[in-house]
Amino acid sequence: MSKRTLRKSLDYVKKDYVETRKMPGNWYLSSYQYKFNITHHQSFLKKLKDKKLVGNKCSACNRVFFPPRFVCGKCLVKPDQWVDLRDTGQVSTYTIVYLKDPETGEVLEKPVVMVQQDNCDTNYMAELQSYIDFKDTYIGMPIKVHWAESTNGNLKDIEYYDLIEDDSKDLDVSKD
Amino acid sequence: MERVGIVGYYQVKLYSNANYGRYEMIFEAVRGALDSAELKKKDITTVVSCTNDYYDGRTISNAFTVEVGGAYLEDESKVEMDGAHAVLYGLMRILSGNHKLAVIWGGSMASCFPYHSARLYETDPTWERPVAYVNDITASGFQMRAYMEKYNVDIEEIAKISVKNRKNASKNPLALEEAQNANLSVNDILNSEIYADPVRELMVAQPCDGVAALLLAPEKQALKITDKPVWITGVGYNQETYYLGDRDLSISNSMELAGKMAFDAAGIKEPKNEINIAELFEAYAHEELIFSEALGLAEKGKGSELNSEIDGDLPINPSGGAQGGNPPCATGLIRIIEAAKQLRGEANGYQVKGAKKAVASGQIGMCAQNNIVYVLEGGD
Amino acid sequence: MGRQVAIISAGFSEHASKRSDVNMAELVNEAVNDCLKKVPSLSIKDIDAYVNGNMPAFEGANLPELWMTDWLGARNKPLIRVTTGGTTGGSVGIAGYYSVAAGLPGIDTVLAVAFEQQSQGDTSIGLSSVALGEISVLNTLGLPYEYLTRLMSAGGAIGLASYQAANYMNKSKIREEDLARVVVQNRRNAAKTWWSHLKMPNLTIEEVLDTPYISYPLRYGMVCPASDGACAVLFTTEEKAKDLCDTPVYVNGVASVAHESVIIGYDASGSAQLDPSEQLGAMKSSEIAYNQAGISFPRKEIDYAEVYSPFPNQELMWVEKLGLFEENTAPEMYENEVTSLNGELPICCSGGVNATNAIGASALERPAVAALQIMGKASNQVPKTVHTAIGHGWGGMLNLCTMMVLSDQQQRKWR
Amino acid sequence: MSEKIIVANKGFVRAEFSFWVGRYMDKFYDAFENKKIIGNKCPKCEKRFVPPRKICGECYEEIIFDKNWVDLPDTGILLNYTITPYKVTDRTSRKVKKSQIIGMIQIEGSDTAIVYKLLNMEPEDISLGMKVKAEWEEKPIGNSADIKGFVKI
Repeated sequence: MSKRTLRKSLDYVKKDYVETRKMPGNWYLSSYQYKFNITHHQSFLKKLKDKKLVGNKCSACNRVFFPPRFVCGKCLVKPDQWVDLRDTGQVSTYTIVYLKDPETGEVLEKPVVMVQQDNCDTNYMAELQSYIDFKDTYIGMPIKVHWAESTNGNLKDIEYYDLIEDDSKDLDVSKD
Repeated sequence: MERVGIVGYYQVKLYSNANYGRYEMIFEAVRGALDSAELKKKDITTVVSCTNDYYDGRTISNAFTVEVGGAYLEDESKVEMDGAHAVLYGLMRILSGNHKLAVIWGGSMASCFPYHSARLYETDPTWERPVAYVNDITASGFQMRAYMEKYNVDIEEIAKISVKNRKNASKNPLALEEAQNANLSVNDILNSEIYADPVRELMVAQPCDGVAALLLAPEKQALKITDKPVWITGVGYNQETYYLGDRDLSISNSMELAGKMAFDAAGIKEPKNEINIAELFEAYAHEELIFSEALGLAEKGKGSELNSEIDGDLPINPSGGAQGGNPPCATGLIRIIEAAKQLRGEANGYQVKGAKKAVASGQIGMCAQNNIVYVLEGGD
Repeated sequence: MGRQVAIISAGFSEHASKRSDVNMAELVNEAVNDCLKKVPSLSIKDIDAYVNGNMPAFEGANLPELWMTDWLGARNKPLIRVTTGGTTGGSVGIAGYYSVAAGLPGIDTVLAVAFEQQSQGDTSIGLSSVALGEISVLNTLGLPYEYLTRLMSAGGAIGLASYQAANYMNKSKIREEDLARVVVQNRRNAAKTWWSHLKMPNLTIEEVLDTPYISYPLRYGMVCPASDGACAVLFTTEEKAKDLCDTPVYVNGVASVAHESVIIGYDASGSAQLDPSEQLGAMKSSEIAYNQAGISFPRKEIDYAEVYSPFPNQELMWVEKLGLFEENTAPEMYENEVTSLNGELPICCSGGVNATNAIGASALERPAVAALQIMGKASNQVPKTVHTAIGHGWGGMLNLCTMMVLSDQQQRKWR
Repeated sequence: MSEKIIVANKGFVRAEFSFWVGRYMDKFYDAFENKKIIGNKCPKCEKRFVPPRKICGECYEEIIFDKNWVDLPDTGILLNYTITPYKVTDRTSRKVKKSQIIGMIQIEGSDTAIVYKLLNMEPEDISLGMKVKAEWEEKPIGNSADIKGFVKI
C-alpha cells in the first residue's frame, strides 16, 4: 500500500447544479431540556462512594445490568434485585478515535472502549490507562477498575481501567 | 371493513411540568395498558409509537424508547403526527392479518421544549419561516375571525364552548390541573388576555406533559381478551393544502372528507342522529364548532345551537377535550381512549348515559390541516 | 383479513452532494414524476393515499409533508408520516404495504415517498443529537463534558460502524483489502446508475486504501457520502397491478424488528447488545419476513439482494446475517465475484448506500431497486432473470432493521 | 422507595440550516430586490400564485419555469387579520408589550394570500376588504423581509 500520497478523498463524476438563494434556519437545542428519573442510580452511586460495584438484576430473565437500568426491556418489568459485582471486567468492543490535539495539531490515536464487568450482561463506555497503545487493545482483554483516590459518589470514581496479565492471549483458540 | 377491538388503554395524568422522567412516563403508559387487559409482554406482536423529533429534542426519538415501549425484538415503527394517526397505522397492521396485538403509545413533554418554535418549524422554510408572521398562534386568529365573519357567530357563543370544556375537565381526574375550572363564566373567558385576536388565552388548549397507550386486537382475539371490547368500525383521514390563502378557514375541508370516509366505512347515514357522543381534538374553542359542523353533527354556522353538554342531546368532549390538556403527539390518542371509556361505561364522574356510538378525532398542522376521525361502537 | 399487495413502479430524483437548484418540495416532486412516468395509464388522481417520511433533524423542517402537500399531489387526500431514523425509507415502504394490505374502503393505490436534503442541514449535529439527552445524564452522574464530547465524536454513524467493524473483523479475520473490494464493486456499479451520487467507473482497491483512517478500521475512501435525493414507490392491489404493469412485483414479506440500542442504553444505562455485529434484530426481521414469504432456504431462493451498507464491513456482515451466505464466507464471495453484476447472487447493483446515501430515502431505495430488477427496468439491470429479491435497511443506534421480500410470484399463502 | 429524583438537563448544541429556495423562489426574490412582486400562472386553470409554485395544487399541472410568469402590483386587499402580543422565533416565543397586527393580504391579480404585518394602523380603522399597499425596505436584499409590511391606501 502506497503511503506517499494518502489522498483525503476520492474524486468522482460530478454534475453541478445552479445555486439558488439560501434561507437561514436554526434548531436551538440549548432551549430544550431532557428529564430523567435517576432514582435507581442513587444506591449505585452510594456504593461507588465506598469503592464497591453493584448492578441491578431482573429476576424474570436473570440479566444483570451495570450501570443499573430502570426497566428490563426483555420482560417489560422493573429490575428488583441488587447484585454485588467484582471489579474485574473485559473489553467487549473498542474503536480508535483520531483526535487532532488543538495545541500541537498532530493526530492523537486514542482507543475508546466498551467495558463489560464480570457476570454482567451489559457493557458501557469507559477509559483505559492512558499509556495503553491502541495496537494492544483486543476484544476480550481482561481489565480491572482503577479507583480514584477520593471517591465522591459519581461515575468518575472509576478513574480508568488497568490492564491485567492475560496468559491465555498466546493460546491460539480459534481453529483454522 | 372488519371490526378491530380496543382491548386496553392507559393515560398518565397530565401535568404542566411533570415530575417524571421521559422513559418513566412511557413505561407507565405501556405497562398500564397491558395490565388493564391482563396481558404480558410476550403477547405483543407489534408496537407503533408516536413521538416527534422536534418535540423530544432528539434526532431519532424512537431509538431509545424501544425497551420502555415494549418493542424489544418486536415489529416496531413510529408515526410522527398525532397519536390518532399512530392508532391508524396500528389498525392497518391488524387489518393486514400479520399481527394479533398492537400496542400504540404516543406523547411528549411540552415542559421540555419551546412549543411554538417547534410548531414554527412546520412552516414553509423558503418563504414564511424567516419572518415568522405565520405560526400556530396567528393561524388560530385567522381561523376564528374567518369563522365568525362567515357565519356571524358572536364571540360569546364560542366562549361558551370553553366554559363547557373546562367545567367537564374539572370532573376528569386525569385532566390538567390548570385547565380544570368548574365555575368559569363567559365574561371570564372574554376578559382573559388576548392570545391572537379574537382568540383569548382561555380558549386555547394548553400544551402539557402526557403519554397515553392503547391496545388493538382483531375481532377473534379481542373477544378472548376482554368481554367489553370497543370496536373501531370506521376510520377516515385527510389532508388539505398548506397555504392559508388557498383554504377557506371558516370550514374544515379535510374534516368533512375524513368524516365522509369514516361514516361510509361504518355504514352511518345520519351522523346527527346515530352518533351519541363525540370526543374532538379542538386545539381552540372555535375548532369544536367548525369540526362538529364539518362532521354533520350540526348545520354550517349553527354549531353553537347544539346542546353539547354532558346531559345534552349530543355531548361533545365530556372529558374536557384538548382544552383539558393538550400533550403534543398524545391528544388525539387520548380522545380515542376517552370515547372508549364512555362506551365501556368507565368514565366515572363524567359518564354519558346510554352511549352506543362515538366519534373521536385527531389533527395536526396549521388550522387543522390534516384531520383523522374514528367511529367507535360497542362497549357493554 | 388483509390482501396481496404489489409494487408497480419506483422513481428516483438525481442524487448529489448539493441539490442547490431545488427546495425540498421540488426534489420530492422529481421522484414522484419519475415514478408516475413509468405507469402511463395511471394519473395522479388515481392515487388514493400517501405515506411520507424523512429524517427531520437533517433538514430543519418539522413535518415537511404539510408544506409539500401540493408538490406531492396530495391535496385533499389521506396522508400519514412515518419516520424511524435511518430506516425511515424502509418504514415508509412497509407503511405503504400495510396501507394497501389493510383494505380500508377507498384505499387501493398508495404512493410511498421518502427523501433527504442533507446539504441544508448539519449532519454531525443531526447524528450526535441522537444520543444528546442520554449523554447529558452521564454528565449528571459525574462524567466531565470534555470526555463526553470525545465520546460523541466516537458516536455518530461512523463511530457505531467502526465498533461493528472491529467486532466483525475480530470474528471473521478479514483484511482491509476485503473492505476496499466491496467499496470498489459498489462504486463501479454506481457509475452505471443514472441517479447515484459517487460514480467512480475505474476505482481501484489501492486508491481506497490510500486514504487515511477516520476511525479504525474505516478509511475516508470507504465511507458513504451525504447526499440529497428522494425516492417514490407505488403500491397497489393485486387486481389493479395486473393491468397497470406487465410484471407486478408482489410484496410477500415485511418486518421491522427493533432491538436494544448499542453503546449507550436509555437513561445512561449500559447496552445489552454486547456485540454490535451480532444483530439479533436483523436476524429476527429476516426470519419473520422469510416466514411470511414462505422462504426456507434464503441462500437458494433469493436471486438478488439490496442491503443497506453505508460502510463496507456492514455489507459483508449483513449478507451473512440475512442468511444469504455462510458465516465468515462473505469476503470470499466478493473475491470470486459471486456478488458482482453477472454473478450468481448479485448484491447492490445500484451502487448501494456506499455510493448514494440520502439517509431518509436510502432504506426505500433498496426495495425500490430490488423491485425494478425483478421488473427488468432497473438502470443497472442484472443479466439473469430475478424472481425473488430482498430490500433491507438498518438505522437508529444499530438497533432498528427493516426487511422486505419481493417476488414475481404471489405469496404461497394467497395462491 | 426513596423519594423520586428527577433531573432536567439543558441541551448544549445548536444546529444551523440553510434552506435552498429553488429556482422559482429565486426568481421571485430577484424581483423583490428591485421592489417588484411577480407570480406565475397555471396554464390549465389560469390560477395565479404569489409566491410562484412549480405545481398547481388543483390540477397537478407543472408550471414550466421559463413560461407563465406574471407581473403584479404591490397593492392588494385585506382578507383577514389578527392582533397578537406573541413574537415567535426559531429559539423561543415570548409575549411583548406592544401587540403587532398581522394581516392576510391578497395581491391584486393573484388567487392566493400572503401574510405580513400591517403598519401604522389602529385596530379600529381596520376593515376586511380594505385596500393596502406594500412598504418596502430602502435596500431590499432578496428575502421575505424586504417588505416591511402593508399600509392603508
